[in-house]
Amino acid sequence: MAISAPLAGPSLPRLPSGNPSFRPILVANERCKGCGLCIDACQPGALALDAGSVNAMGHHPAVLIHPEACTSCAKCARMCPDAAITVFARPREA
Amino acid sequence: MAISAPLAGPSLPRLPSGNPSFRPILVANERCKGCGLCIDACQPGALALDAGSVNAMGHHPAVLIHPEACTSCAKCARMCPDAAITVFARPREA
Amino acid sequence: MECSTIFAGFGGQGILFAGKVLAEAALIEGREVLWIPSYGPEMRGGTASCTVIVADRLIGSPVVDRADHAVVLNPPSMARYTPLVAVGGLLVVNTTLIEAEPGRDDIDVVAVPCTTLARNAGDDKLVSVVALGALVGRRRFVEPESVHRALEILLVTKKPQLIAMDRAAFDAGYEAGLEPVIA
Amino acid sequence: MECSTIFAGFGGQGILFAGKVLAEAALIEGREVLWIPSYGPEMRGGTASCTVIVADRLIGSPVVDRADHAVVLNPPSMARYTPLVAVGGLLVVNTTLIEAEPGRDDIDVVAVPCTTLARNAGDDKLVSVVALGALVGRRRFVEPESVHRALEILLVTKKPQLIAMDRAAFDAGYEAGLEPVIA
Amino acid sequence: MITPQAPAPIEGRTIYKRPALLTNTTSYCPGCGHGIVHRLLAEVLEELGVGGRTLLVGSVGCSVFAYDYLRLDAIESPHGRAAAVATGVKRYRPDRVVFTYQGDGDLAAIGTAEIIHAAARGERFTTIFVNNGIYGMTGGQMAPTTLPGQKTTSSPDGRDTSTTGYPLPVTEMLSLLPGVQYAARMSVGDPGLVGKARQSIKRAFEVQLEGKGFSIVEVLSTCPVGWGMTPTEAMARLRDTVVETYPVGTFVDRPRGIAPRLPQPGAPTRSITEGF
Amino acid sequence: MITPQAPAPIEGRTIYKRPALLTNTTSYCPGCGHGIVHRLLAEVLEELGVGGRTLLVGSVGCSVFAYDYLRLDAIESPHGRAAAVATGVKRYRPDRVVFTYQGDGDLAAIGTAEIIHAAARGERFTTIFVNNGIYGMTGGQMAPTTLPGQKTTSSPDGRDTSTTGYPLPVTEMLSLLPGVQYAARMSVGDPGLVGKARQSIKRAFEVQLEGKGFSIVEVLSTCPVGWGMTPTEAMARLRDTVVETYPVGTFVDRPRGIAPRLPQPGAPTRSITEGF
Amino acid sequence: MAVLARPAGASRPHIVASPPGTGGEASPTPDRVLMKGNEAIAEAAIAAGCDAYFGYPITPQAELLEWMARRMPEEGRVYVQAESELAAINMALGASAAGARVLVSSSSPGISLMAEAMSYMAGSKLPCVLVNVMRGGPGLGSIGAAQGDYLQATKGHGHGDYKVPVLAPSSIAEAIELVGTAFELAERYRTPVMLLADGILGQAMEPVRPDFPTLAPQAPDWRIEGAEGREPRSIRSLHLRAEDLEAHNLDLQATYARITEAEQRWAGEHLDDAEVVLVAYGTAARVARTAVERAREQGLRAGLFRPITLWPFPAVALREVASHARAVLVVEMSAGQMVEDVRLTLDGSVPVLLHARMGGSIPTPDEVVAAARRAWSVSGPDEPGGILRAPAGGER
Amino acid sequence: MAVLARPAGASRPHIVASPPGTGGEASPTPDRVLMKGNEAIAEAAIAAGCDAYFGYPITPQAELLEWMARRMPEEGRVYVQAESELAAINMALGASAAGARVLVSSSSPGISLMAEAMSYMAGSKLPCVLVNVMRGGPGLGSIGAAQGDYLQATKGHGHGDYKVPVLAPSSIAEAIELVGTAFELAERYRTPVMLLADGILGQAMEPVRPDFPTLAPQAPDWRIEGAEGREPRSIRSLHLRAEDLEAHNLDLQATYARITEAEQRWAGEHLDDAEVVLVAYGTAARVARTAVERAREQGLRAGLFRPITLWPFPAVALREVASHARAVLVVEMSAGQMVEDVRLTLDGSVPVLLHARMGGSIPTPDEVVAAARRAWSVSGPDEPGGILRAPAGGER
Ligand SMILES: Cc1ncc(C[n+]2csc(CCOP(=O)(O)OP(=O)(O)O)c2C)c(N)n1
Ligand SMILES: Cc1ncc(C[n+]2csc(CCOP(=O)(O)OP(=O)(O)O)c2C)c(N)n1
Ligand code: SF4
Ligand code: SF4
Ligand code: SF4
Ligand code: SF4
Repeated sequence: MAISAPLAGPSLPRLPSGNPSFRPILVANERCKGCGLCIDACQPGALALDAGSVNAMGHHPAVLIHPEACTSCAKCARMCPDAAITVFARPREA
Repeated sequence: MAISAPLAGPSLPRLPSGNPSFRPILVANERCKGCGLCIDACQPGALALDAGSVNAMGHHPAVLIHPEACTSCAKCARMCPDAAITVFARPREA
Repeated sequence: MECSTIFAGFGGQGILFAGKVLAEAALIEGREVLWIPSYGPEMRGGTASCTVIVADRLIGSPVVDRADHAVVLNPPSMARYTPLVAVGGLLVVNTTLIEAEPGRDDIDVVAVPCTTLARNAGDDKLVSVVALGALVGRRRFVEPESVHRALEILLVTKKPQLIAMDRAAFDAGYEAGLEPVIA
Repeated sequence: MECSTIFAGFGGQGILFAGKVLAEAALIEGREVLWIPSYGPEMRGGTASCTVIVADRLIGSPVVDRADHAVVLNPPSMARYTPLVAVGGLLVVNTTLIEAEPGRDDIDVVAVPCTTLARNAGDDKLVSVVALGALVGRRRFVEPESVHRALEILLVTKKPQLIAMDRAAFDAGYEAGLEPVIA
Repeated sequence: MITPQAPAPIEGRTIYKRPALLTNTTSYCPGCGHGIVHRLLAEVLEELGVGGRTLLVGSVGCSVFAYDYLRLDAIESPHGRAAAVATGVKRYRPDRVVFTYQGDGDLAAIGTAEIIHAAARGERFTTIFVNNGIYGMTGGQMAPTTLPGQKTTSSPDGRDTSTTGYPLPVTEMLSLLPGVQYAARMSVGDPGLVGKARQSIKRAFEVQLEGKGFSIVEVLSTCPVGWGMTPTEAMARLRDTVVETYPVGTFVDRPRGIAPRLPQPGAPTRSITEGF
Repeated sequence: MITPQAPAPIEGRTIYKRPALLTNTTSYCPGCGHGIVHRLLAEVLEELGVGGRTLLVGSVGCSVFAYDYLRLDAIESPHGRAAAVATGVKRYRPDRVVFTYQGDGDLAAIGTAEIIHAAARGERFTTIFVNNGIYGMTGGQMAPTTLPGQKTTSSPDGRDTSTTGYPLPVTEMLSLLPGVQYAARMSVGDPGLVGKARQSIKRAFEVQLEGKGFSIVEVLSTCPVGWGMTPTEAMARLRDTVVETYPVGTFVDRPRGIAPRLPQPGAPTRSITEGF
Repeated sequence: MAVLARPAGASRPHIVASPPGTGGEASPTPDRVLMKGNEAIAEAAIAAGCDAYFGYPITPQAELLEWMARRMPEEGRVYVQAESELAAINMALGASAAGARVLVSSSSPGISLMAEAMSYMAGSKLPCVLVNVMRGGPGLGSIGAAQGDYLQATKGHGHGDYKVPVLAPSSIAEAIELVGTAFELAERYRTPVMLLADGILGQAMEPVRPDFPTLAPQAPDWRIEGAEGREPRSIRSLHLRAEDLEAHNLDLQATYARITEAEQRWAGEHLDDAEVVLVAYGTAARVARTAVERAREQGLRAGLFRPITLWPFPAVALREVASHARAVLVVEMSAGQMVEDVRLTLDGSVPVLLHARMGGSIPTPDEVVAAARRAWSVSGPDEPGGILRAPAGGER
Repeated sequence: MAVLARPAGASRPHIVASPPGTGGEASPTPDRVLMKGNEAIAEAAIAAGCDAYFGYPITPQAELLEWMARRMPEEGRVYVQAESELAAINMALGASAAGARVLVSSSSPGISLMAEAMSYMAGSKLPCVLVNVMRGGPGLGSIGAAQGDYLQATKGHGHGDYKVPVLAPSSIAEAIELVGTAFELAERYRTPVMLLADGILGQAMEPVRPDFPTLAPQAPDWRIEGAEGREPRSIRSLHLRAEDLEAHNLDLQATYARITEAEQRWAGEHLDDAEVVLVAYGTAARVARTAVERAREQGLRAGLFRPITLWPFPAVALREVASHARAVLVVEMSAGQMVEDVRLTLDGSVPVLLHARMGGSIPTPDEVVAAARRAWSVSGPDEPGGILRAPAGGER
């Protein structure tokens, strides 16, 4: 199934490792089935599937590629069939 | 069941035997269950149940007691659940 | 002692009720009893019957291949049940509706105009109770008093006003049953 | 000769298809063959497997208690099916997704980065066909030509455009399977 | 004492006589509405001249013996399954006239799924649904169609709507289905209503003959025995009381443009994002 | 090559997290609407604080494993019989919150009679009816709810209305029954609709808690695998196409005075005597 | 202690043991009342603490439903007239899962419709008592008393490997007693139990004592009631993995073995010196009982072996009883069903003959006596297994 | 002559006889095609002139319905996906009464729902072929291959005294052949017939010849089509009077006797010198076949007796075969069902042992060999009837 979900492909920007900036979304990798509904729901386009990784179920999990763009609207979480997404509010000082 | 149907009772006028006058209704005795629906349907009240006779099914059959009153409207036949009634038109010369 | 009675006639003639009365009477006398009705669609089209077995010990077979008594209240019933009566058994015939002869000389026949007696007693429906009276009158295998008690027990809650009427009907039949009638 | 092959991996890895290809190839060679898939809700939750038995005479038992070959394309499959491989049997491991060691020295192991080869061939889904290639490369129990024909027969009506791609994937696996790879 | 009524000399033309498709005397209780409906069926099929190619799909109820009373080829169905049986018959013999004859216990209780799906598929047969509001054959138990408060052998204190619900509006529900080409509710409560019912039954068969789709006539009927009434009392109740719960008339006649509109949602349907 | 995504330092309050009533990862296909409905149920029961006394009456369909995903006592039902099973449960334990979770194959096909009669009796439980217009579990066959022309494994050329009829308007039919206190059709087509569905499910349980009668929420959902689409394509179809056949909204909320009126006969109902 | 609607004087302690032949005992005590079998079964269930009843009308069982329609609400218990037998048995499944003591009743065609749910209940280990007041079959058949559902009840009703205990009363008094037994077995072994009666038992009236056996109320610890403060629980028959389903089946089989070990019931009469052993249950057993008496009057040493549990079949006792018999005659109101269990039990050790009437016909005592004579005169079986078959009805 | 969708070269005349062990025959001819069991059964029915198909989706049978959904309309024949199994079987009842050659298919739980209608069809003498692709039970059970519905199919499915012929293929090629046989039997004897397959037969692919057996079209003279110019006719199972229903039952029983006489089918292998006779059908028989070979390799003289008709059970042949055997081992994918018929057949003349796996578990050849060894070493039965029971799974 993972294959039938939109693949961001190898060209997908890798996460800046150890990025210090605040990240309003936490995706539970082991629950994610890479269906892409969260990506579709995200107007600012902050999410993508990570073609570079495969979880224990064989899916490419969703990943937050533009933390700065995320408005914490929680639409992704609302659409997630696997309740894999936790959403946090941006702290005042950001 | 026959008992639960309205009984005309012993006071019921007997048919004038060998009555020559025209009789627009013929009740098939062996089919009649004495339910009385025809009697109910007959506005002129030309019909009654014959408490004096019991057919092979144990019912008191309907009988035309006032041939002269019958208008051949066929309402009795239309209500009869056992298709026991045949209706004839009054001949011109009557 | 084990003796079987078949009641048969039109629906509406109170066949099942008469059987229950007999069964209740036997029970009052502390006997064993089994009451088996005809049921379901058989009842439509207007024939009803029931079998009552009264005994002094456990009752085995519910099927009666030889009936000690048969009470027939209409022509079809007579045709059907007369052959089942055991030799020396009793046949109660409702002569109001049955003109034919039973045509058996190896059984005892009680001919009673049950429907007429019933109508005189106030209701055609009492015909079976009348017949039961004739049966008990001729073969006193239960006591008339037990039948009177039975009628009370069965009617007291629902239709107490009928008790007297039913007892009268029973008595009328009982009288008619006492002395032989030329069938 | 009767030999059994188990294919196992994620749903979406083309497991059932690879089994059909092998079965069709065997049929082309006039052999007896039996293909048994996993089916129904088992498939949900993303694991798929199938068993293919190829023989030169009537095939009896459909259950494989000792597999001659097992092709495992993901970690759970390796864990589950490695023990079933008969002594001297062959295990094809997809090293792209499986890092663990099979941990058996009484069987022949072919370690091939099937998913990588598949993606190079143009589609992750080809992973099973690559693995089939490796299997046939190492144990030539059907002819590669038969597999090429089989791919044509299976794809020609619905997806003719894929035939070349699949053949290439098979060949890539076949090459990888030819000479032993240090597992 | 039995004195058969001597047939009198007959003059004048015959206005009404028993239809030839009607045969043996029925075993129905005196005054039972089934007899009237049987008669109407015989009259209509005769009038349409299709009796010889009509197949009766019977049901289980007092009408189970209908094959003894109507001169038609007939097939018996398990209780409630007549609509499925008729589907099998009509699909294989679309050239035949096929109808089911079902009581309300049969159709509205155990047979609910079968009638709804036959109707939804638009099966091209006709259903004659005789609703007497009770299980007659088995001794007068409550049916889904029984009126609130009505006493039956299985609702001794009268139907309690708080535990058994309200009469099931079968024809209303079926009338929502596009596959239903004709749906009407009629009554045998008086000679006029009987005439109307006859017209409706005829129309239902016409719709079938046009190959349009499913047609059904619900006929409100009586069960004097089950209702504990005389036949005439039962007819009075049918006219005066039953009709208040079950309005009579034509609900659907699509070929003639009669059809109700579907219930619509009463609340806003626009997509909202607040209130999460 | 598997590179697990490192959890980042977490700041700020939590806006949304998985409800505690939701447990194991489901075995549903990626993007399956069942997951969303499960989540909403968990959220609503948690919000109402009744999870500990709620009984799930499962059905047979892809959701058959729901007891593995929701922290609720559960009973399995034979295919289509959940409404009867729930009737037995709720009648014996009126003090418990009882709901059935059924797919459209389960409820709208084999389970038609059971749902209609439970609703007609006004059984005091809630039904969550997940309508994805197809038999998912068995491999994507046509259901009574499948859209006209839709290709499925048992309608390879698309659903042919001339032989299989039109989509069954289950909620519309149920809304005609007085026993139904609340009936709505919702969708999981976008975040807003999901929010709305959540409100509706909550309302349905409130109606049950008030002991009013039967409540049902039909949730239009997706079966990406059965529809042969990606999850996102399936959602688009749900939003754009499916809703045209299945209007979304509240059909019945009797406590709040929302209810459709019964279809009325379109033809004269007066008793006529001519035309015999 | 349940008291009947109709007052019936002082009550006596319940007699548990029922004399052979019939379950009733002759007693001149006036405190008995006449009851219809269907009504007695219903009232007995109420006395036994039945919490919920689900049913659907069908002849010859209708009075059972009607009795419950009046009495269960009086008792403040659950009564639902379902829209079908299918719904009734599934309501029972639900109520049972919630911990209720449940009764369901129907007759042959309606019982057939319950096959799937019975299999589910067995697989889900849900107790329930199902009464089948058998009528003539196959199909719509007739409403007469018959025994054509023996194999269905004891072997093949629903799909999959399961069994349900089947109890067969032969009198109304015994039916009352067995209703209590049925609930006990159902709860002890967590299984559906079937009470197999017939149209005569259901429709007839016999005197019975108005004080019916009572059972203690129950609240099974496995029932579903909400997972408050504990792990959730699911009652189900689904076990997708073959290993799990086989383990589950072995668990069920172990229970069936325990039942077979502990619960075989039967009654006998004149067996000590019986040369011809008549094997019959229910109404057929009453006919056989009269036949045994008539046979003995005629000098034929016949005896009656009456299985009360049809499953488990009382094999141990029958083997013992038949070991010193010359022949065994099975009397059935079916075409030859129980005879299979008799043959499986005796395994060719004694000739087994069959007297079968079917389709609502009931054998007469005399024809059974005749069959017993023939059985006696049979030196050995005329075909392996020793089933004698006559061309037409009756003797087969 | 039916030709498959996928072209498959020149066709060969159909081989009627199927070699023992499996119904297929090894053949290097290139004109075979790979087919899934479910699809092969469906196509075989079409070739056999099936006029109407009614079904409902269920695993592991779904592909049969799906194949029909495509092919029947292509052939201009009747196809209906019913709203339930109950509806499907009743549609079949109607179509059959109208004279159609009808196929219905489902799997265990769905088959249970057909019990009432099957009884009606038997009682109404209506031909129909019902395919049961068995899965694990009881209840929802699993979707794995199992044989837990043997007793249901052969003895107790619906109510009343009736039987239906039951055919059990053990390969896809044989399934194709038996579909034709099933229609022949159904029409010759005016009875429903069951084809008893399992999840493996339904889901597996094997090579088959694309030319399937064909049957002549029919137009039975008893069918209903309208009473034009003749007396009306009614097809029914209702016979209210006991005399009539018994006569009807005797008529049915006479037919069953004729079928039992004429239609027992079986296949055997290595039976001439077999000391241990393995009795198994369907998929279990294929395992047994491999076990027989392995046993012989190990010097144990085993043989395979494979019933093809489960009812009528091939008793005559088995009695003959077992007469010179040391022991009989029944191998089932159920808890001990067919073993009853084996014991009824052998009547204690030979020890009968059982190797049973259930709930979707399939025995392995090696465990069967081990069981056969044990059977050999058993001097005699350890209990009457000689069923050896081991505590846990497998050997029982
Ligand atoms: C499966 C099954 N369940 C129940 C019955 C018993 N039964 C016979 S007729 C009938 C219903 C009769 O009521 P209805 O359909 O309203 O017809 P009516 O007799 O009132 O005309 C029932 C429940 C049956 N024959 N089969
Ligand atoms: C009696 C019976 N018939 C058929 C089946 C097979 N079956 C399992 S699930 C299912 C229907 C699934 O469709 P749906 O209810 O729409 O749920 P979904 O899987 O789409 O969520 C069917 C027919 C069964 N288990 N039992
Ligand atoms: S919606 Fe959920 S499951 Fe789907 S990709 Fe996003 S996080 Fe993963
Ligand atoms: S025809 Fe009319 S008037 Fe004459 S008897 Fe009948 S109802 Fe009365
Ligand atoms: S019981 Fe009712 S429906 Fe049945 S025949 Fe009698 S009156 Fe008519
Ligand atoms: S098959 Fe369809 S309904 Fe079932 S889990 Fe997959 S997507 Fe969901």
